[in-house]
Amino acid sequence: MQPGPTLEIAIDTSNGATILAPKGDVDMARSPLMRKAITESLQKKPTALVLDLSGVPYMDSSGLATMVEALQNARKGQTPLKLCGLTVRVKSILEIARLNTVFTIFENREQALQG
Amino acid sequence: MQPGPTLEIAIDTSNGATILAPKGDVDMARSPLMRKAITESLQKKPTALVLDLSGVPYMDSSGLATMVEALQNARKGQTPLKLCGLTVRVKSILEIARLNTVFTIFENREQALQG
Amino acid sequence: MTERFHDPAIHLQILSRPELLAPVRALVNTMAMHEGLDDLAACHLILAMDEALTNVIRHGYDGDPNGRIWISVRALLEGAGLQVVIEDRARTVDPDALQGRDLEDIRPGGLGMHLMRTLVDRFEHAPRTEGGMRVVLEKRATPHPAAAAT
Amino acid sequence: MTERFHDPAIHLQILSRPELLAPVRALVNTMAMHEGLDDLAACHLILAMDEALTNVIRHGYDGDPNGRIWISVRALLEGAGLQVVIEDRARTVDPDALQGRDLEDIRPGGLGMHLMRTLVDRFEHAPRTEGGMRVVLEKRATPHPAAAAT
Ligand SMILES: Nc1ncnc2c1ncn2[C@@H]1O[C@H](COP(=O)(O)OP(=O)(O)O)[C@@H](O)[C@H]1O
Ligand SMILES: Nc1ncnc2c1ncn2[C@@H]1O[C@H](COP(=O)(O)OP(=O)(O)O)[C@@H](O)[C@H]1O
Repeated sequence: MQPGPTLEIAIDTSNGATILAPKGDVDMARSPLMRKAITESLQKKPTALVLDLSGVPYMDSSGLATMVEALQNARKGQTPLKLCGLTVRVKSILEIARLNTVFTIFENREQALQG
Repeated sequence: MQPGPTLEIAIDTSNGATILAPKGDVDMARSPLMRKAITESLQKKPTALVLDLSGVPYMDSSGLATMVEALQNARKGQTPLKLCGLTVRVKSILEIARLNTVFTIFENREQALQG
Repeated sequence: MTERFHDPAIHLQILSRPELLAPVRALVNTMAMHEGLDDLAACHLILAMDEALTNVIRHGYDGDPNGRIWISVRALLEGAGLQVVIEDRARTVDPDALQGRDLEDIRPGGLGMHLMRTLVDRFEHAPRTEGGMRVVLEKRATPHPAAAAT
Repeated sequence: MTERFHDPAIHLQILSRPELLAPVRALVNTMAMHEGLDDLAACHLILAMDEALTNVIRHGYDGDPNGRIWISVRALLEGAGLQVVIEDRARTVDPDALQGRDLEDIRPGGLGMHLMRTLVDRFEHAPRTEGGMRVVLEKRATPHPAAAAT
């Protein structure tokens, strides 16, 4: 009866690209839900996958691991993976994990779709 | 060494009226700070005292008590007391305490200053 | 009664200090949203809890900052909702004597008892056999469900 | 050591469940801001705590949802800051064996140990004499103050 962890993820498309916009903390309880959404999106072979993180106030190493795995799988399928909309906290977390140079990061969704 | 409770309260004036805009939860730890700011403002005999509560996500009965006391003191000094910018949660709390009809409530600061 | 609840997922012990109300509200608010309460229902539960804690700090422990308060939080088994139990070793009082005031009588203070009774689906206030008081608060996602007995 | 700290203002006991990480983060984040940490410092403390708890849940209790974890939170006496102590009765491990991986080696996972060491001003990981492990995390408002000894 206990409702499980939920992570609302808005899915949009634009010119063949898929944009995933999770809303909420991405932690050990919620990262499997983000992982599932990313895997399903990559299987559909979009022209690009954009993770819009403007609705993510916090992320822990399980969220980072999910994004690193996403990057590796995207590369295998030759799908560009782009991040955008990083909150101050998430930006800082990526920097401390030294992952800020590993990902392609844009200010906002529009720039990610163009870049 | 332990920093005490703080409640940031922005103070503005407009045509002789004073506007107090606290930022944060007004609970047992913080309501004495709001009480102090209100008392000091009323002593200066403004043409009206506006409490802009748009930065208050939550208030408990000590905050409500502070506002009821403010209303009584304002009436004694014939200073109109006006509330505005109530968040959904604070509006609901005022209703449950049946204080929503006791106070003069406006949508926003501009309407409070005109009304 | 026990079979109506999950294990208490969280037990807290706090000192009787007003500055600890905000952190405890943040914890219970997050659990409440996770357990399916909507924003206002979560707000009403944490307000009822806040009023109970404020009374323990102010009236029970008379402002002593080193009193202990125990809070346990668990999910309700039937349908979405949360139970919060607050216990202290402060003054033992007769719950019937704590009626709170009539709301028509507009004056500062004396709102806490009324709010607690109004805000949650179950409110109990009782002396503990070990001394002190116990307050039980329950809030359901859909208030007062008819299916409570199933 | 005790004279360096205020009483633990809050003791928590939680079950080893991922869905309890968010409520505990909300509590400690609120306390951290109250104790004078800025937004990023508070974020870094709760991330370090989150990583420690995640390791206890995943590696210590091997995913058993009924393991117990104790968390105590207290203010630092000298200057603004917070101490969080996490204890479990799970697997006892040699802290020296938990080095984490080199960050240059980009792959999913293995970041937790590195993050904990980087994010706080004091990080200790030690077996408890009663069994299980203890993690101590401290974060100051002004990191590494020279006046720590006064
Ligand atoms: N835990 C308690 N211990 C002793 N007395 C209490 C306790 N809780 C409430 N009371 C008494 O009940 C009265 C009504 O409480 P309440 O409605 O919360 O209003 P307030 O606290 O603003 O006076 C209090 O004034 C106090 O005398
Ligand atoms: N509390 C613990 N109990 C047992 N083993 C642990 C514990 N914490 C960490 N470890 C071990 O240390 C390794 C490194 O931990 P960490 O850097 O957090 O990465 P990850 O958990 O992603 O593998 C883990 O894979 C695990 O083998």
